[in-house]
Amino acid sequence: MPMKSYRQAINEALRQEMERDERVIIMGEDIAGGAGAPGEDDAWGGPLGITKGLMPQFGRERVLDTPITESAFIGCAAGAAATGLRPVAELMFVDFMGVCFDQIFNQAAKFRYMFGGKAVTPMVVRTMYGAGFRAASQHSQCLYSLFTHIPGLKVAVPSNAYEAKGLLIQSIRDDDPVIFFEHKVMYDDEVDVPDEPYAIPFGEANVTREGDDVTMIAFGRMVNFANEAADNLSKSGVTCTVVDPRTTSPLDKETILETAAETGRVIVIDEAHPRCNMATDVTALICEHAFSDLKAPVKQITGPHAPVPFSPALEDLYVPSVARIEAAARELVGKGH
Amino acid sequence: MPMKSYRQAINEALRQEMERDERVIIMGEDIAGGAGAPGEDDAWGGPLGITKGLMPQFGRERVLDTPITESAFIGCAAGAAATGLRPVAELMFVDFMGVCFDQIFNQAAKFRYMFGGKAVTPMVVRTMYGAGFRAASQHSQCLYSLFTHIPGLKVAVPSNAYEAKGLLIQSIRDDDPVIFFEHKVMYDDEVDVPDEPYAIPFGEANVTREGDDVTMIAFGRMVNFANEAADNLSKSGVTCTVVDPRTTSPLDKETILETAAETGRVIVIDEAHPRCNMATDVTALICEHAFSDLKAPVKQITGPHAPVPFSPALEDLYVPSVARIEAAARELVGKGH
Amino acid sequence: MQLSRDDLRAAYQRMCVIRNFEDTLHEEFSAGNIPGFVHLYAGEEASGVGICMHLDDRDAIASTHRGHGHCIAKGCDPKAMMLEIYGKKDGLCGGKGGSMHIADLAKGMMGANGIVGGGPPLICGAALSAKYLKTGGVAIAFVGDGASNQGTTFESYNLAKVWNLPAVFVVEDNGYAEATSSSYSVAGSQVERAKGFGMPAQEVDGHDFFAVWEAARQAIDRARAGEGPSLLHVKLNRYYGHFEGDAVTYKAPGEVDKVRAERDALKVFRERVMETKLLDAGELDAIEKESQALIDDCLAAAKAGEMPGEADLLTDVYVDYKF
Amino acid sequence: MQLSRDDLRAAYQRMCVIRNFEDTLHEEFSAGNIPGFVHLYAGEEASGVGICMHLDDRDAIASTHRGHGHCIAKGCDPKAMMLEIYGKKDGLCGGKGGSMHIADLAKGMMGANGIVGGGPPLICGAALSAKYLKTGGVAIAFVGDGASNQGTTFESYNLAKVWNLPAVFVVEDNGYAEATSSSYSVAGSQVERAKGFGMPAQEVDGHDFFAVWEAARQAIDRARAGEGPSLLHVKLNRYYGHFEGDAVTYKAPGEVDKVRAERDALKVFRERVMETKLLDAGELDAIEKESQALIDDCLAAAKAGEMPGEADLLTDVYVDYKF
Ligand SMILES: Cc1ncc(C[n+]2csc(CCOP(=O)(O)OP(=O)(O)O)c2C)c(N)n1
Ligand SMILES: Cc1ncc(C[n+]2csc(CCOP(=O)(O)OP(=O)(O)O)c2C)c(N)n1
Ligand SMILES: [Mg+2]
Ligand SMILES: [Mg+2]
Repeated sequence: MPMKSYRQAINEALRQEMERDERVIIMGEDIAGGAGAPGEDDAWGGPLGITKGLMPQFGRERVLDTPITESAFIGCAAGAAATGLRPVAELMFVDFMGVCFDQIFNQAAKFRYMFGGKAVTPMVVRTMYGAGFRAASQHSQCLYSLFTHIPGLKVAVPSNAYEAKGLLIQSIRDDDPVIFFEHKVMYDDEVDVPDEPYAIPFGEANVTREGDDVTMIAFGRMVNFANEAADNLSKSGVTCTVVDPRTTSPLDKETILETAAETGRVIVIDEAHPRCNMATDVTALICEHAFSDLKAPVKQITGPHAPVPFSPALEDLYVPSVARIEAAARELVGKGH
Repeated sequence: MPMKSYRQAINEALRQEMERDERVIIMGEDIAGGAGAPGEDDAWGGPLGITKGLMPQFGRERVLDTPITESAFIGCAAGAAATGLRPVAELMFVDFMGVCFDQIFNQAAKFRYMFGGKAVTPMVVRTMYGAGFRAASQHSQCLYSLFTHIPGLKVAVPSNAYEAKGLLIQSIRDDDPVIFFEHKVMYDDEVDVPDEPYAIPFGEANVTREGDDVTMIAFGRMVNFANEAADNLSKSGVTCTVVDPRTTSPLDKETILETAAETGRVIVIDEAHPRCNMATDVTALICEHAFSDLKAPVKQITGPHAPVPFSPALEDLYVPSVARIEAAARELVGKGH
Repeated sequence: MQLSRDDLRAAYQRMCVIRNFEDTLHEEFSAGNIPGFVHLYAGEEASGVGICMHLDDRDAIASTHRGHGHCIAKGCDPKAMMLEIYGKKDGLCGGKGGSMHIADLAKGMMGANGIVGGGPPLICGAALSAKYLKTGGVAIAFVGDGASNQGTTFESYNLAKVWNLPAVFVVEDNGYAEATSSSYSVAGSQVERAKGFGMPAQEVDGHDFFAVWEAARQAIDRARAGEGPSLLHVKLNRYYGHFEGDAVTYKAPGEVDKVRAERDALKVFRERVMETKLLDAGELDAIEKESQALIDDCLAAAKAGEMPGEADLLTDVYVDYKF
Repeated sequence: MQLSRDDLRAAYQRMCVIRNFEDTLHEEFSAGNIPGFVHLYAGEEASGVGICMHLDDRDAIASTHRGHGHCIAKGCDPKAMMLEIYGKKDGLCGGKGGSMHIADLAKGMMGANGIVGGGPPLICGAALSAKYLKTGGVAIAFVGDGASNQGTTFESYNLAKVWNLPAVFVVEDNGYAEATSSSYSVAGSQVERAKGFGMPAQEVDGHDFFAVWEAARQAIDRARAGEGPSLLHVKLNRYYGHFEGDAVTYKAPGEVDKVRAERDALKVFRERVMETKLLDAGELDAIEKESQALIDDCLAAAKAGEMPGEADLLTDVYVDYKF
């Protein structure tokens, strides 16, 4: 299978779905770039080149550069989705949700329920999240827990290029509004990705490692950290199961509860701030429904209750590390009966 | 002590703090009402009359009616707070956060950290939350977990008139941005409230009932439901401890962990949607730090993963009930060793 | 294009149905028979009807919290609406939406909206669909004078113009946002604001069905012809409180009575068509009677309708979801 | 009011410092010595300096992601700024903010901002404080042509006018928002938009310090006199990419070179003051040298500065908090 980057995988998913279905359109700020400008058209493909090449292939009718107007164009995507299109809107950084959240959580997410089941709103919001880019407090947040809290939304958090392609294709084919989280430091990371289109169903976790001692449940980029920690630990005889839930909403409770029960020792790893996040969500789930199988307290590893700092020296301390995960695992195997 | 309603207590807290400190100003949509109109001035005092009477006493210089422009006036409050005032802005319903969240979570909440500790932003956002008012999906949400997730914000959720007065006075005197949640169905509920000003410190839980069998941790309106359930249960010999954390951020971890350990049987009650909410937050805390004291799984009682329905028949089924809490407690005392 | 006698009958019928619908809800609310927030459109009928007369099912409208009139004007079934407002199972939204969220997408009615300024972005989307799918449809956003200050509204003006969308923005200016006068809250003017975005705009007397109808015809024809968005500033009055229960002390004594007496949209229409001999008193009386009978029937059905139950609580959250 | 020779020296000095600061960062970024997103103000100096010349510490400004020039113009210490951009402990924000969040409230610099349109609401607040506390201060919001389409910006225009706040909105129109031309993204015109809100507004040549200075004088005097907000539409060019690393292929070949050659703000200033014999070549050369020396010194300090450490990570989140 060919190796492809997270960037290429996302671009390919968009291209293949746009080829498959005329109703799929994409919109966002400079997703092509060069609108109205005298120089090169398709100059950007988004600030990090993710959508590069789509406008030349599909034209400005289907690849719409927007003014800086997130409320209007995200709401536009919602309105277009409710009237026959399948828009994919790019919210450049999820940190910008504060200027457009209403159109996502009160409009798109609630249409179906408020309207008694008569609305279908097949829209996708692609957005960048995560720390490690030296992008400081307003361009480094995770925030997927805020969307996971909202009934009516689905939330995908792909952990590598293979997951990204399959989950984005599912997101576009899905009939409910989906928020698709892309980690900005993973765009160049490559794994094997099939050329043909494929959809990864929502709510079906991927078990990336199997072991007997500790179960690690991680999200997005942290899945790779957990895998690395598990591989290091195995050298010293500690074997771990690593679970990538793939989507935070819906959440694959069965796999999480089964794998938690198998080892009885669980670590939940979430890059986000510690309060009301996915680590608390999964920990609470396990403690309510797999309690009797637990041999030790569930350990949460998250970012701190502080904004993301700019200084590389601070940001490197800020993000959960493979070392922290390993140490927590070693501590856990010692604990309990 | 005189009985006062939640409405009166909030009004009194605002009045007393405005009398004490000239820098305290309040702003919001129709918090006076009648601006530019030919009829009665101070016609509203907010849609539910909470701020009635303040404009006549303090004048339009300190009681500012705003256009419908939440981003501008909430941001205005943040900017005014950073430049010497102590504004209290009313976000009429917390459901409207989607049009102004940026000014709260990226601006006010992050100034101090981003600016290296040089900013002080003493602003309060008063806002209505909660179901039971037949106000439907866009006027009935809880959403305090979203604010609790954000570092830099403090979040108060008063459970009755006494708490409301003391916590609002603390919110106004506090030097950090505070989001103050008022439950819309409690405005007419009365309890004893001292006439003189008093501040209730943040992060110090209130234990409203003490018992040996079950620990109930509840937020806002749900504290009253827990108290009622506890009183009913005591008649049949099941005694409960009820904890009102008062603020979700900061959170009084000590009291929660101690009272959880004392009974070993815990129910967390949160009116909000079930994902990434305060129930998961507190459950995860207990399961990580009081695990060995637990005799049974922590039980979470929350609203469902669905928008709030309009129909009274459905809304009455939607909100967690005293009966559900009692049943959960009875089930829990049967469980475990 | 001219209004036929059938058009006039239809227009009067819709205006009467709206008026009766709202008057009835006003009484019912006062009697304590309706829960929640109810915002009535009485007095503003000529706007919704004058505009929606130009529309059919391929056209979309986004309404506001004050949505009953827009729904009826766009062809929603008043009985299903009444059932919805009573929270009944057979309501237009199964009782889940209520007054503030009535919608009927099949009719191009994209919903009342509990969020002031929530509609304009959605209408950019409906207009984009119409343009992309070449349906010939147009999309109309109704906003109040208060909503005209919301950032989402301005952003939508700009986006609609930048993308040359077949959209019309209708500012229904009843002079108040809750208890606040538009003379206080609206800096500048609606028409000048629209021009700031390069949109054609005009002010219209919202008590005069014929003025609204003609202005709307131009704006909608322009949009259908691919000539882009424009704005109508419709000046009118609301007869009842902001929501039911509002004592309306902020208005001048007699302010509303004077409008009712001198410029009521239904009276103005009735006199005009009689003067011009287009319809006679008998026809008009008959329409009024039918309309009242229809609403009486709706009310009876709404009161008799059954409530939704436990089985309905968690349905309709998603098309499909692995709970 | 007239510009003294000292004023002119100060103005040229600030413009040179900004230019040297940005040129240096451009080289440093290309050399891989600076992390993150860096947006340079080179080419736009006459705007920030021409406006901030009228301000003192009671006056507040809110800047954008392209904030270095505004900071220097408002009196922030370039050395502390450079340290901040390098993420050092002694940076203006302790290394926590970086290029996009430089602020110095003591100097009335309310922060660069990572959110496009984030500043105008904050400036309404600073203006409200000045008005309420009667400091005589004014508040200025800088926004780009792209930010001029954000709802928060329009809302702030309206609120500032409704409350008659001592505010000035400065639209720095460099023709592009990232890779998008303002000819595409901005419907209507900045001046017409302002008039839509009843605000006085004028267009200014942002390459001409004197034109900016004079227009700003009028707007700021108006605000200080209690006559309310107004808007300046400043037309200018950015010399480098949107952010460092941008290849700028969307501009026409030679587009920037032509501006640099014919309308560069520093050259225009230099020629003007020499023509009019206000400053001579010697004085100007000296200022240029000092400025370059200052920036070399800042750079050395920034490179030598120590990084913050573990102990700094969790401080400054709150004034006080019970963790
Ligand atoms: C974002 C938001 N802010 C505030 C409100 C509360 N609210 C509901 S209706 C209303 C007044 C609207 O006035 P206008 O737009 O003139 O419409 P009208 O009621 O006059 O028809 C307000 C402030 C809301 N629903 N949504
Ligand atoms: C709310 C928000 N949307 C988008 C962005 C990404 N972004 C950063 S700068 C920029 C372009 C701003 O253009 P303009 O306002 O003209 O300022 P300029 O860069 O030209 O100085 C964009 C889209 C952002 N930071 N915030
Ligand atoms: Mg109105
Ligand atoms: Mg620009």
